[in-house]
Amino acid sequence: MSNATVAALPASKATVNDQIKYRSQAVAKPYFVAAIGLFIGQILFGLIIGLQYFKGDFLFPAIPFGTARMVHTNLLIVWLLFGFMGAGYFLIPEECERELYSPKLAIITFWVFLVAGALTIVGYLGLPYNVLAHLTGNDLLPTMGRGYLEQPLITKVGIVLVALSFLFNLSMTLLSGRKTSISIVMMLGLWGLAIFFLFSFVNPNNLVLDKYFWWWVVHLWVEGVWELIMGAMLAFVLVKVTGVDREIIEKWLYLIIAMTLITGIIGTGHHYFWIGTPGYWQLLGSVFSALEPVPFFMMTVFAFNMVKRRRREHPNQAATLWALGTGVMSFLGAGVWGFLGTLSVVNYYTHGTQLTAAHGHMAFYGAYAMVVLTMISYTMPLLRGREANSAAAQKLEKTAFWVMTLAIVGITLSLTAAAVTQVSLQRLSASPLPFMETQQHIMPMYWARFGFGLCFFTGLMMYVTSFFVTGKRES
Amino acid sequence: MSASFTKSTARNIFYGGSVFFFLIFLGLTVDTTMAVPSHNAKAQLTDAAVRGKKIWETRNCAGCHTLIGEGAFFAPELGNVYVRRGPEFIKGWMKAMPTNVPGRRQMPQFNLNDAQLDDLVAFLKYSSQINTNNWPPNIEG
Amino acid sequence: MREQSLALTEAQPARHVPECHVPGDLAMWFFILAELAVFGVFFLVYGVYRRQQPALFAEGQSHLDLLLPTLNTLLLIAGSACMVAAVKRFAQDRQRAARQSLLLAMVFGSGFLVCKLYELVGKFMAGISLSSNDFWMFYLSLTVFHFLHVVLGMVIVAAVWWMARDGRYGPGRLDGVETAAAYWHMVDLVWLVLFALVYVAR
Amino acid sequence: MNYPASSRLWLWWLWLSGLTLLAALLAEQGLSLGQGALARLVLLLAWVKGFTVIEHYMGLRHAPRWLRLVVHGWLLLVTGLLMMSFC
Repeated sequence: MSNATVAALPASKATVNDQIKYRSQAVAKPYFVAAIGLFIGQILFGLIIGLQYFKGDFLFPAIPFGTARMVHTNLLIVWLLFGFMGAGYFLIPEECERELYSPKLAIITFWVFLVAGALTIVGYLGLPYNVLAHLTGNDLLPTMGRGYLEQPLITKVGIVLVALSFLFNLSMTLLSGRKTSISIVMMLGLWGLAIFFLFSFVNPNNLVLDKYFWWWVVHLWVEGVWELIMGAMLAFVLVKVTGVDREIIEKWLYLIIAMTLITGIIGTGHHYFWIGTPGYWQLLGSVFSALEPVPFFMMTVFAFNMVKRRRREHPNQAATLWALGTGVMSFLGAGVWGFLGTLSVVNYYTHGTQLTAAHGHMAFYGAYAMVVLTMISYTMPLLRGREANSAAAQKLEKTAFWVMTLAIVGITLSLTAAAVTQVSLQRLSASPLPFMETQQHIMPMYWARFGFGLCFFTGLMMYVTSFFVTGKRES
Repeated sequence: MSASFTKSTARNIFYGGSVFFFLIFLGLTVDTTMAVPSHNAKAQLTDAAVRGKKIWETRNCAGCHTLIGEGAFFAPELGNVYVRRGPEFIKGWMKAMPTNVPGRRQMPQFNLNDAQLDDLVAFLKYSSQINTNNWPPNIEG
Repeated sequence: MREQSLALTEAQPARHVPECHVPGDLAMWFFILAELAVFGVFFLVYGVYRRQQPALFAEGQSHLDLLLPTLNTLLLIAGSACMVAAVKRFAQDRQRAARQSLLLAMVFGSGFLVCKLYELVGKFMAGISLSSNDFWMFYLSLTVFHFLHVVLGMVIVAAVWWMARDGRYGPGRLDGVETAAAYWHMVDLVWLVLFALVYVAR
Repeated sequence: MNYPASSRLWLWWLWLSGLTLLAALLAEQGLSLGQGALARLVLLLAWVKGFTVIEHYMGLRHAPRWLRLVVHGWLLLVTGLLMMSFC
């Protein structure tokens, strides 16, 4: 463990990094590196399942679709969590104007989380799922086998412990430091994340209630507390790269997240249309979730406004690009594509089709992947001892931004076309086709989606390469 | 134009609004939890169905299938498969997997015994009895 | 927007020429617009459902008594008038009178809540719930949702009343009161449409 | 901003209360009116009252045009569409 501590803290190196204000912020670095590593893994498994959609027996029976998908979605969650945690360890000391309460605890937490995550993935791939469930105590408290929450019980408990250690560390830092709106919103979001994760331990036998509280994790995460984290991270980067008065950025932050929760909390109802819950959710879910695009739109306008009114030209232009991209893509993915299927009269036909997949891909990338990449783009140069990367590195990073973003647009459009076909043949038609027969008609769209997936992977590789590009920084 | 826009008001609206709407959501949750049994009066959650739910979960069925529209979109909807195909078909299907037809999507062989298959069928019967407000639009799911 | 942050630091000079002025804090206006949007969508969806099932809605409405809601409308309007009076009196630095107006607004608000609660309890006792039928679903979600807004309005007015103890509000320092008043008037405005639509328009 | 004289304030209060009572009376006795006519009349009264509240209680008559447009637009849209739904 001491090796790790030494590796993560540049203080022991010959030169002291003068780009970061507090030495302990350096613990963010391994978190970001791990996040990018897991991101690559997520995309690789995404390519596998993308391929299996049209070449059904690919890698069967070694890696069946269900297993590969589970790895794809779980890696997504875990790398985003690594990103959030890295962001927390960087952002909170800077905002609080003091060193982290315990850098050592942060490094221990990092290794525990990484090893536990890796073991879980190995378990998914190396063992039949029911054997894994049996070995890890699922018989004591059955929690596995539900989307995104497939982790074994011991992993779930581990996640809670890691989250507690992380939150303890940051909260102690915050309590004795300067309290800014950005840091408070960040902490509220992170605490909310941990609290709502506790509902992953709730798994009633009654399928309706099971599904009802499953959404308390999934929806209240991505359309609730995660948006606080996202807003805080975006606001932090905007304060830094635009030099706009913190007071202005913070009041907009409060207003945007207020709108998010006002619409998003009861907006959970858009998942309660058909799962055995009373009919009034069709009314409440439609009304409130119809307004969920509003805060995303405000966030886009906000980001562009702040950049337009910037008071300095920050040399890290790539970070600014990522910040603006987050605004636009989260509005498109979460706002527009979310709205497409959110009204109960439409959702009746689109529920459980590829439209959900289309929305999910663009929203997760546009909101959460991009905000973490924004944070990484801003902080990694600092953590590596320079204000910004060289012009050549930034150029490559910006190209990677466009390749990945356009690829996700391509994936979303392919899946939307797939959804239109699926809904018309399987749901709307007077003589509806069976599921598998409908799938045959969608094959070209799945080919296209896989092609865009390869583009995305190319973009990701360019992004990773940009970290190794050296060159002189333009003055 | 004169207008004030203060951080403290924005903050108060955030805290007040969030608490306000979360309390409403809690109230609705209480109402829903109480209404679920009568809304789903036809759904028989038998012991076999409870055991079947565990089989459904520990075989990661939702990794490929949807159940009442939730899960993965790789394989057919199973919330109403009991009605669409019937119990014997389901059991026969589970035993016949995988088809090993080249290029086609493959479902693993889970090696369930007869009692487990009965439990799984009981669970799928239960799920088909849930009052989904008439979803899906047709039997194909 | 940059001028706005300046506006709050300086006391506004007395103006005689009417000029553009947003009553209260802009943040509150964003909140008000969001609330209006929610209620607006609710009302329009009600309109669509009612058009599809006119008999069901007419039958449900025939069980609604008009006396209490009419009284409630009068109470809310009176409360709104008190809020206007309160702002005006703070502007004239008549602290005592202004705080009395706030108190009176809360009295009217409480009256509304009592009447409404009586009406709702009666409905619950009659076995009506959100799941009874489409009319009662709309009736309960709209009226209970609005009821909770009156409660929130009362909390805001009470907070202003409490903070007004040490003369925080006065000429040129009206933002807090105007913000609370704007919210209260919004709750009133929504009720006027709700009253007409759910109780009277048969 | 200019504040209305006290007498004006109470006049608006009387006006709003009067219209409310009128709507209630119409509903109690207006069975002779056509089916949707009463509903449309009552919604029209609601619009008049709402207009008064927005202009004189909320004080939006001194507000910037965008805010007036949005709030009045909201009221007009909602009452207008609802009146049409009773045709």
